[in-house]
Amino acid sequence: MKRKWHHPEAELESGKRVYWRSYDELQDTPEFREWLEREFPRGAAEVSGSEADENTRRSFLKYMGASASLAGLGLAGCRRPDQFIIPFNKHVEEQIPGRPLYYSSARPVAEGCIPLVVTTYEGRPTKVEGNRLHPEWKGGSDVFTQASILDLYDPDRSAAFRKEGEVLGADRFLEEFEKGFLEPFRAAKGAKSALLVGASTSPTRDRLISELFKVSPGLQVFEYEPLLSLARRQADARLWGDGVSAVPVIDKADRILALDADFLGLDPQGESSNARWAARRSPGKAMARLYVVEPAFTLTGGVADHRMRLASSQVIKFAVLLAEQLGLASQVAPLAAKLGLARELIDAGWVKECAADLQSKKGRSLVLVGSRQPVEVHQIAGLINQALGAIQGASGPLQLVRHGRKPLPGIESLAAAIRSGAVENLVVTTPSDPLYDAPASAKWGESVAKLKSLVHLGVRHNATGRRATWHIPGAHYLESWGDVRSATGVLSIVQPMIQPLFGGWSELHLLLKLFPVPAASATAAAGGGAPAIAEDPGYTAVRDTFATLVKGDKELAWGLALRDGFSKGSKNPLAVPAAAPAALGFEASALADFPGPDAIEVVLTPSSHVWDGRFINNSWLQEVPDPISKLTWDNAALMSLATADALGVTHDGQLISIKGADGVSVEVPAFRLPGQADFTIQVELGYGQEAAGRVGEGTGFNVYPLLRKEGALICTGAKVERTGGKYALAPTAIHWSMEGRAIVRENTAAAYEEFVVKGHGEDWKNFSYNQGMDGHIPPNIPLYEGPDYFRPNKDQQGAPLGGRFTVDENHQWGMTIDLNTCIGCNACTIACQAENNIPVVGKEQVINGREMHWIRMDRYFSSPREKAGMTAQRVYVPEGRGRPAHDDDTVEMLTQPVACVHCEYAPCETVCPVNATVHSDDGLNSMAYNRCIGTRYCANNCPYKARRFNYFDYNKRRTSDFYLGPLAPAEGLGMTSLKLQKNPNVTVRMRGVIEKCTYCVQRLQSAKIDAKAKARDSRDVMVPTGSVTTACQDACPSRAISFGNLRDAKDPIVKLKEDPRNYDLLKYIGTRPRTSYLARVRNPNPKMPGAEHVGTGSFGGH
Amino acid sequence: MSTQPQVEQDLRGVAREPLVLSGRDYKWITNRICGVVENKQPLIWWLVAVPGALLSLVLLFTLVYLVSTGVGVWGLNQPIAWGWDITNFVFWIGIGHAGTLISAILFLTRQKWRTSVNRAAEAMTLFAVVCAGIYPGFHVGRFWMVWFLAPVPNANAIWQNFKSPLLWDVFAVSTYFTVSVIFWYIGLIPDLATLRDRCKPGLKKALYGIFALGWRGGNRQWRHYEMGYLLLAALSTPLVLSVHSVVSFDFATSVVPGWHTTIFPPYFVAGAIFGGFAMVLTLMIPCRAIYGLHDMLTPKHIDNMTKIIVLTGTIVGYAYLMELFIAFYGGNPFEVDAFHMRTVSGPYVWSYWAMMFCNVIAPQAFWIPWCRKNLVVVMCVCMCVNTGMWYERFVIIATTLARDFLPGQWGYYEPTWVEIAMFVGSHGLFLFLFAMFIRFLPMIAISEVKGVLPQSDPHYHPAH
Amino acid sequence: MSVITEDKVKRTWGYVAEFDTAASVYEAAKAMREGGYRRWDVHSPFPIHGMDGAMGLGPSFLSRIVFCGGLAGSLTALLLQFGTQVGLYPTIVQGKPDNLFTIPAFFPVTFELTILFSAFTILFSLLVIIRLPRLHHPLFESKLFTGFSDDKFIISVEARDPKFAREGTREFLQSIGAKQVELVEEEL
Amino acid sequence: MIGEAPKVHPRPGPHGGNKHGKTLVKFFTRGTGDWDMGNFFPRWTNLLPLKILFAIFLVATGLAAAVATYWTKGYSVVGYQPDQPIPFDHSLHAGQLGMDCRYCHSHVERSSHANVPNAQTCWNCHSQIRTNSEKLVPLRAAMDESYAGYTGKPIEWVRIHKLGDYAYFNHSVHVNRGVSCVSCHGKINEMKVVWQDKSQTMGWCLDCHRNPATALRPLDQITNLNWRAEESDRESFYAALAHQTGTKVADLEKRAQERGFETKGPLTQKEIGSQLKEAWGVHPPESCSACHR
Repeated sequence: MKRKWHHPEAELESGKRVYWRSYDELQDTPEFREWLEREFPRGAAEVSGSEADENTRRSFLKYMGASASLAGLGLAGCRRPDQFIIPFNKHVEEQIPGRPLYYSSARPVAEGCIPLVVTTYEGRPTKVEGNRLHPEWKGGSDVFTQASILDLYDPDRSAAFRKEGEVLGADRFLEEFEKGFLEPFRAAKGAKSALLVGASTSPTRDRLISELFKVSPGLQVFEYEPLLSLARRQADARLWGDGVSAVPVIDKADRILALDADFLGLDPQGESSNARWAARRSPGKAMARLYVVEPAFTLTGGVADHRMRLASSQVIKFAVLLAEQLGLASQVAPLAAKLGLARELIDAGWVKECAADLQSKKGRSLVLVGSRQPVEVHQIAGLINQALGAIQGASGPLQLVRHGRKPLPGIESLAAAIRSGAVENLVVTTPSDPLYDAPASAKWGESVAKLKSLVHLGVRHNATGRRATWHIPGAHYLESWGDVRSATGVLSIVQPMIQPLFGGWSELHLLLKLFPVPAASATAAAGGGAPAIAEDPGYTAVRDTFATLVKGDKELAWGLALRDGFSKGSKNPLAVPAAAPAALGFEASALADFPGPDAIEVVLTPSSHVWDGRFINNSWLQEVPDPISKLTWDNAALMSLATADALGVTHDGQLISIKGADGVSVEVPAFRLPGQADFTIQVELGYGQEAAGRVGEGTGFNVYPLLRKEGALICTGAKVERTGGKYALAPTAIHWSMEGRAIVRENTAAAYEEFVVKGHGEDWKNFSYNQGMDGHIPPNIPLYEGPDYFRPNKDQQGAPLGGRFTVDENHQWGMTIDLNTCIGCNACTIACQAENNIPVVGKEQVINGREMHWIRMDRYFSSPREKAGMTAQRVYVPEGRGRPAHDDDTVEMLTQPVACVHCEYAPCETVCPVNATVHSDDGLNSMAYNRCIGTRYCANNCPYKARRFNYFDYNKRRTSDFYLGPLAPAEGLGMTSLKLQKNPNVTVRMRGVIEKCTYCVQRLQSAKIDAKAKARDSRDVMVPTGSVTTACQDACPSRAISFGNLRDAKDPIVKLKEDPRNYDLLKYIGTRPRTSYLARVRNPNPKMPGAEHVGTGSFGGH
Repeated sequence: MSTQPQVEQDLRGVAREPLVLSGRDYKWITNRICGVVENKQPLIWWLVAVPGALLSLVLLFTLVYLVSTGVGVWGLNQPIAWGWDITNFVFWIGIGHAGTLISAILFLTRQKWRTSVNRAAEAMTLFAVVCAGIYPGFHVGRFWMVWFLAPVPNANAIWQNFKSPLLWDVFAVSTYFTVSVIFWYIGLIPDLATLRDRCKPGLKKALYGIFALGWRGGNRQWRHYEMGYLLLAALSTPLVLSVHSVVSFDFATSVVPGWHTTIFPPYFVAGAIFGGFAMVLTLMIPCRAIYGLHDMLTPKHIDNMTKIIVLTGTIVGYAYLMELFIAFYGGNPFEVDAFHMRTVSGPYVWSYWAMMFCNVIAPQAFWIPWCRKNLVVVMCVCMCVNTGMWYERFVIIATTLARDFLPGQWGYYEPTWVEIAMFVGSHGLFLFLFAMFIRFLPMIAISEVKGVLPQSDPHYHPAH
Repeated sequence: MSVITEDKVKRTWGYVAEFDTAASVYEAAKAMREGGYRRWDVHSPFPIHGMDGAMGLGPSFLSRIVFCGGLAGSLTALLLQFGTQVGLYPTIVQGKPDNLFTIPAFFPVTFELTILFSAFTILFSLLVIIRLPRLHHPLFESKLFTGFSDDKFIISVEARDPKFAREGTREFLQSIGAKQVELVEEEL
Repeated sequence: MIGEAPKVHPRPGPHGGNKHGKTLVKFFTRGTGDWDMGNFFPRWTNLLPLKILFAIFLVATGLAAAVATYWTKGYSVVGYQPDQPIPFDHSLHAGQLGMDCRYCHSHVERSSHANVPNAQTCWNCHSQIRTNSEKLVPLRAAMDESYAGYTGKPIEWVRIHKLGDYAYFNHSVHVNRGVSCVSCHGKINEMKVVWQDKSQTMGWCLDCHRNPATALRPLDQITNLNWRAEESDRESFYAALAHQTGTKVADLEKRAQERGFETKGPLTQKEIGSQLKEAWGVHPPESCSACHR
C-alpha cells in the first residue's frame, strides 16, 4: 500500500536576511549561504521572522543539524506538511551535520583575557568554555564569560550604521563616513582628533595605535572604562616603574590579606585566581589562610578564614595600622598622624595577630588591595608586600610583569581637551558608555556638546551611540579577529566563530579605516591561505602583529596558536624591583572619618549582573541571582541591619535617597544584609540606563551620578533618608538561616587534623560526616533490597532485582561539589543555562518565585549567636522574609550550589503518575519532557527542591506577554536571533512540563554513543576516563565541581566519593544522592579574636 | 412552625421519637416532596440558581484561561507547586464524603433517620466530586495530555506508574464518582416512578419515565433491589473510607515533613465526614425552611448530625494534637520545625489557628443541647466547620511546602485572582447543580421515608 | 380469552387489586400465597418488611453474582498493574522493585477496581434480574395500578397463573380485603 | 367500577411508533389529550434499550478498530512516498549498480545524522553520465555553471523519515554496532521511489532494543540490504566470530546449544543475533534518557 503525496513546488524565500554566516573555508559562497538557509529551514524561518512558519512550529523545538523539521501537529490521516532536507551543493570541510566543532578563542577583559573553547553547531557558536590547555588558566571561566554568548545573539544589539541617528545602509554609510569623516581625518593627519578606547591588552591594537600616531601625528588617544583601577596602575608605576604591573599568583601565597579586594569575585586580580586559591585549600596539606577586610560581604569575604567588616574609606587606616605592626611605621608616619579614632575602633588585636601571621610566613604572604582603594593603600600594600618578601621573581606570590604598555590619559583629560578646543573630533570605541557612566568631573555631556563629530563604535546602541554623529555597530568578540594577552602576557588569538550577525565592525577594523588608504598593515600579506577570511581587515592586522611576536616558523606558530588557543612562550618578562623603593611621598590628604548616621559612606561596586552597565541587556546575567544578596534584575542599596534601623528602613525595597557630599542625589531601594560595615551602603553600578534595550529597560537605578571623579568609587559623607516610596525587588531567596540544619557543612583545619589526619577508626566521621542528624540516623531495615547499581548484572539477562531492569555495568555517573573551593560565583548557573536551553522568566516571574535555573546557589548566613539559641532568629516578618535578629562581626556566609542530586532512591520518581521521570540504567534521574503532564507532584516531593516548572511558554513568549497566553503575538519574542544560541541536542521545553538538572545527559549520551561507535565489535564500550564533563564543571573557575564515572576505577570521582569530607545532603531521608558535597574547611588562626567561632556555621543544630 | 409544640411534645415522649412528625401519611409525603419539583420554585431558588449559573460561567472562563495560558496564571511557585488547586480538590472531595457515608454507613447500621437526608446528601456528594474533579484535572501543566493517565495501549509502549499516589487518586476518585452515581441512581428509581406517575404526558413524563426504567414496585423487584442497594452500601462504605485515605496518601506517602505522617488516612476520613456533615446541614437547614420539610427533617435529624459533627470534630482535633505530639516525640527536627512553623513562627500561622478555631473549638458548642437545637447556632458552627476544613487543607499543603528541607528554597505563596475566581466559581457550580437537583429531582427519598413511617410496618395497628 | 374491540385485539392480562395499608396487603399476600397463586406480585411504594416471607420468596441471589464481578475487578486490576509494571515495561522509580515485591503498591488501585466492577455488576445484573428497563407494561394500562407509587398497595395477578379464573380470582381478591379490583387487558 | 372495560383508542400497533413515522420528539411532546391513562410508552420501547446497547457496542467497536488502524503511524506514516525533485532511483543505484549506501550517506558512521548527499556527490558522476537527462535539471541548476538554467540553488529533497523533535536518534551507534540500514528503512535497494517502510514509533524502537538479537548482523554486512541470516555460512560465521572474540568455535557452539539453537542446518537471525549480542556486549538502553533529553 504505497500512497503518493505530491508536494507543491517549494518556494524559496529570497531576499530575506540571513544570519547564518560563518568564517569557514567556503563561507559566503552562494552554496554556503544557501546551505545555511536551506539546511535549516526552520532556523532560517525563525530568523526571517515568518509568522506563518511560527504558527505551525511545534513547541518542542529542536535545532537539529542537517535535518529540517517544520512540524505541524501531525494529526492522524492528515499528512504532516512536507519538509525538506537541503544539503550543501559542495561539501564544507570538517563540517559533519549533527556534530559540533570546537574552536579556541579568548574573551578580552580589561587587564587580560579569559581563554576559551567555543562550541559551534553548523556555524553557530552555542557555548563557551574555559580552555584547559592554556598554561595559566587551565580551564574555567566566569559568569560574564559564560553569559557573553548571549550578547552575540542579542536582538537589541546595534544592528545598523547610523548617521546622526538615521539608519543608513552599510554601503551608503561607508561612503558618507569616508567622505564626511575619514577623508578629513586623514587629510588633517589626525589633528584635533582623539580616540577614546577601552582597556585592552591587544598587541595589535597597541601596534595599530602606535602606527597611527606615525601617520596621524595630531591624534590623541585616551582610555576610559569606569571600573579601571587607576590607583593600582598609578601605584604600580610609582613602586615598580612604568609598564610594569604587579600580578598576584595566588597559589604561591600561604597567607593572603585582602583589603577590600574581592579578588575571587568582582575585582579579579592575576590569572585564574580562583583555581589557584582553590588549589591551596586542600585540608591536610598546607592550607593557605585568607584574611579579608571589607565593607560588605563579597564572595572573597564569604570564604575568608577571618573577616573584618570595615567601611571602605577606613581600610586605609587598617593598612596604616598593619604597616605599623610590620615595622613600616616610618614610611606611613604622615598618615598615621591622621588616624584619629581608628586606633580604638579598629580591633587592635585583630591587626596584631594578622600582622604576626603574615610575618610568620615571610616570603609566602601576600596583601591584595581592591581596585577602588586609593593609591595610598596600594602603595602601602606594595611596601608591605615587599617587606614580607612577596616579590621574588617567578617564585614569589607577587610577580612584577613587564607588559610595556604606556598608560593612557583618562576621560577627565579628554574632556578638558575637548572643552579647551584641542579636540574636535572624537572616535569612541570603549565598551563602556561615557555619556552614561562618565564621572561628574569630566562634565562629559557638556564636553560632548562641543565636539564637531563623534564616532561611536559599539556593540550596543547606547547613550553615546545615540548621541554620536556616526554610529557603527560593533562586532562581538565571537565575530571578530583579535588578539589579547593574559595578565602575565600569554598571547591568545581571538577567533571569530561566525560572520558579524548584524554586519558590525571590530575595533581593529575601525582603527584600520583611520589609516591612509593603502593601509599600513596591508603591506604584510597574510600568506597563502584563506583569502576569504581577509574580509575582516582585522585578520591581516592580527597576523602581522603575530608575525612580529613569534620566532621561527610563523605559519606553524600561527596554526598552533589557533589550535591551542595561545602562543607558546609568549609570556611577558618579569621586572626586577629596586631593592627598596624610595620612600613614597604620600599625598597628605585628610582621611575620612568613620561613617555615621549623618555621614554615610556609599561604596559603588561593579555589578554582579551588568558589570559597569555593559551587560544591561543580557537577560541571563540580569536574572542570575546576585551571589550574596540574591537580587535579580535590579541593584539596591545594601545596608546592615543597624544602618537600616538608624535610617528607619523597616522593609526591603523602601526607597531611600542618597545625597552625595556635593549635593547630587539618587534614589535607590534599600535592601538589608548582614555582615556589612555599619553606615556603609553598597550599591551596584550599571543600572538605570535609558538606552538599555528591551531586556535592560527599566531595570535598577542609576548611581553613576554619585561618581564624582574618575575612579572615586567610595563616596563618604552622604546623607541618606527614606523617601517614603516602595519598590518591588526580586530576590530569589527569602531566608538567611540554615535553621540549625547541617546543610552546608564546615569545620576547621584543626578539626581536620584531629579527626581525619590523626584520627582512628571512625573518628573521621566527626569532621563533617556526622554533623546534624546524620550522626543519629536509625538503621535502615528494608523489606527488599533496592537496586544496587554497582553490582554486576549476573548475566546480560539477569538484573539485580530479579526483574527485567538491568544496570549499566560500564557507567554510573556521579558528582561531587567541593564546598571548600566553591565560592558561589554563579558561573555554573549560567553555563548550565547556556548548555541546557534554560529560559529566562523575567522579573515579575522571579518575584513569583519561578526562576528556572537548574543550579540554584543557596546562600546562608550563620553566626554563633544564632547557634546559641535557635529561636532567636525565627522571626517572621510579613512579606515572607525570615530575618535573623542579629548582625555581628562573627557572621559567616556559606554558599552551596544545589541542582538535582540524582538520588538513587528518588522521591520524585515514585509520585509521577505517568512515568515521566524514572531512573536510567546509568544512574540518572531522567526526565522525559514529552511524557510529562505537569502535575508538579515531583517538585513537591523533591527534598532538594531542584525541579523547575514551566509555568508559561517561557521559550515562546516575551516576558511581558506571559499572561496574555494565546492572545500574545505568535512570535512575541522579536528575539528570533536568540534561538540560534540554543543547543540542538537539548529539547527546548514547552509550557507545562517540569525540568531539572540532567547531568548534561546530552553530553553523556554522546560520549557513550561515541564509545560504542568506536568499539564496533568489541565489548569495550566504556567512556574514556575524564572525557565527559558537565557544563557546570567546565565553567567552575575553582574546579569545585567534579563529575565522572563511578564505575571507572581510574576516575578521580571515585576517590572524591571516599573523601572524609564527603557527605550527602539530607542523607537522613535515605535518598542516596549521586551528587554529594565535600565539607568546607576553614583555616582560622587560633590566636585571632573570635577564632573559636570560625568554621562552626553548621554546628549545633541538627 | 405550627408543628413546633407537637415536636416539643414528641421530644418529651418516650424512648424513640418518630422520624416523621405530625403523623403524616404517605399521600402527604408524596405531595410534599413531589410538590417541590412540580410547583414553581420560590424566589430564593432563583437567587441561588442564577448566580450559581453565572459563577459557573466564571469557572468556565477561568478554566479556558488556565489551559490556554498556563498554570502560571495561578500564584504557584517553586517550593509551593500546589496551592489552592489541590486545597480545593481535597476540600470538595471531603465534602463529597458525607453523602455516600450517610447513605451507606448509616444504612448498614440501620440508622433509619438517614432516610430524610440521604438523597440530598448523595446529590451533594456528586456535585462536590464534580467540583473536586475539576482541580486535579486542570491543575496539570498540559491538560491536553491528561489522557496519559489512562492505561490504554499506545504506540509508545509506555504505561503509567502505578506506584504513584496520584494515579491511585485517579482511580479512587473516578471510582468513587461512578459508584456514587450508581448508588444515587438506584435509590432514585422508585422516586422517579412516583414522579412519572404524577406527571401528565409530555416531555417531563417521558424523561422521568425513561429514567424510572418502568419501575413497577413489585415485591419481586423490591427484593433484588433491596439486596442490590445493600450490597452497594456495603461496597460504598469501604470505598468512602478508601477514597479519602488515598487522597491522604498524596501527602502521607511523600517525604515532605508535615506530610509524611501515618495518621493522615484516619485523620482525613474523619475530617471528610466532619466537613461533609457540616455541608449537609448547611444545605438542608435552608431547604427545610424554604420547602417546609420540617416534618421530615426533624430536630432529631439535626441533633443527630450535630452529634456526629462534634464527634468527628473531636477526632480531627485529636489528630491535630497528635500530629504535634508525634513531631515533638519523634524528634525529627525537620518535622519539629515544620510544625513549629505551622503553629508558631511560619508565614501561615494565622491559617493554622483559623483552622483550629473553626474545626476544634467551634464544634464544641454542640455539647450543649441548646446549641444543637438552635438552628442559628447550628448554621454558624457548620459554616465555621466548612471554612475550617478548607483551612485545614490549605495548612497542610501551603504551609508545608513553603517551609521544607532547605531554607535556601523557602518561599511564600498567595493566590491570584484566577484561583479566587475558580474557587468562587466552583461554589457557584456546586450551588447551581444543587439548585437543579432540587428543581428536577425529589430531594428526599420518598420511598425510604415512607418506609420508616410507623404504619409501614405490616404488623402496625393504629389502635396500639 | 381475547376480545376484539374496534380494530384492536385485546387480551386479558390479569387483575390488580388495591389495598390501603401495608398491614392489609401483608395479610392479603399471605392469603394469596395460601390460595395457591403463583404469578402474582405485591406492588408497594416502599419495600414492606417481611413481605418476602409473606410471599414465600427466598433471599436474593444477587450477592453471588456481585462476588464474581468484584473478583473480576481485582484480577483485572492486578493483571493490568503487574502486567504493565513488571511485564511490559518495568521502570525503576525510587529504587522500588520491579518484581513480586512491588505488589503492595498495587493494592489501592486493585481495591478501587474491585469496587468499581462490583458496582457495575450490581447495576447491570440488578436490571437484568428485575427485567428493567421495561417502559411498556400491561400493568400501566390499569387506572388503579399507578397508586403503588403514591400511597396504595397493589396486588397483581396474572391471567397466566394456573389458578387464575376470570370471576373466581376477582372474588378471591375482594375476599382478602381488596378495596378495588380491576381487570387489566393488554393490547396485542 | 370493577371490571370496567378500558377505553379503546385508535393507536399504533406493536411497532406503530416507528411504522407510522412518528418521530421520537413528536411522541414525547404529544399533547395530553386523552392520553391520561394507559401505557405512556409504546410497546416497541421495551426493546429499545437493547437496541441502543447493541448500537453502542457496534459503534464503539468500530471506532476502536478505526482508531487502532488509521490513527496510528503504521497507517499514516508507513508508505509515505513523496515525489522528489529528482526522481532518484535507489533500486538502480543501490540495487543494480550496487553502490554502497555510504557512498552518498557518507557521515552515517560518524554522526547522528545520515546525511543526504551534497549535490557535489551526484555531480561526481553525473557531470559525465546522462548529463542531458531531463530528470537531472535541478542538479545541473545547482552545479553546472555552464548550464543556462544555473541558479546555484541546492536541491530540496523531501524529508521522508522523521521522528518527534524530542527523540534523538543516532545513526552512528546503530550502524557501528551491527544494525543494518534495512532494519529501519526496509529494502531501499529495491525501491524506485523511496517510501517509509517502518512505523518508527517508540514501541517499534523498543521491540528491537529489548530483543536486539532480531537485528544484529556481522559488521561487514550492514549495508548489504540483501543479506539473509539463512544464507550465511555457519562455519565461516563461527570461525570469524571466534577469531574476533578470541574464543573457540566449540565454546560458541556450546553457547548456541544452551540457548536452544540447532547447531546444524542453516543459521537463523536469532542465532546470529544472540551470538553477536553476547560477543559484542550489546546492551541497548531502555531508559528514557537514552533518546529523550
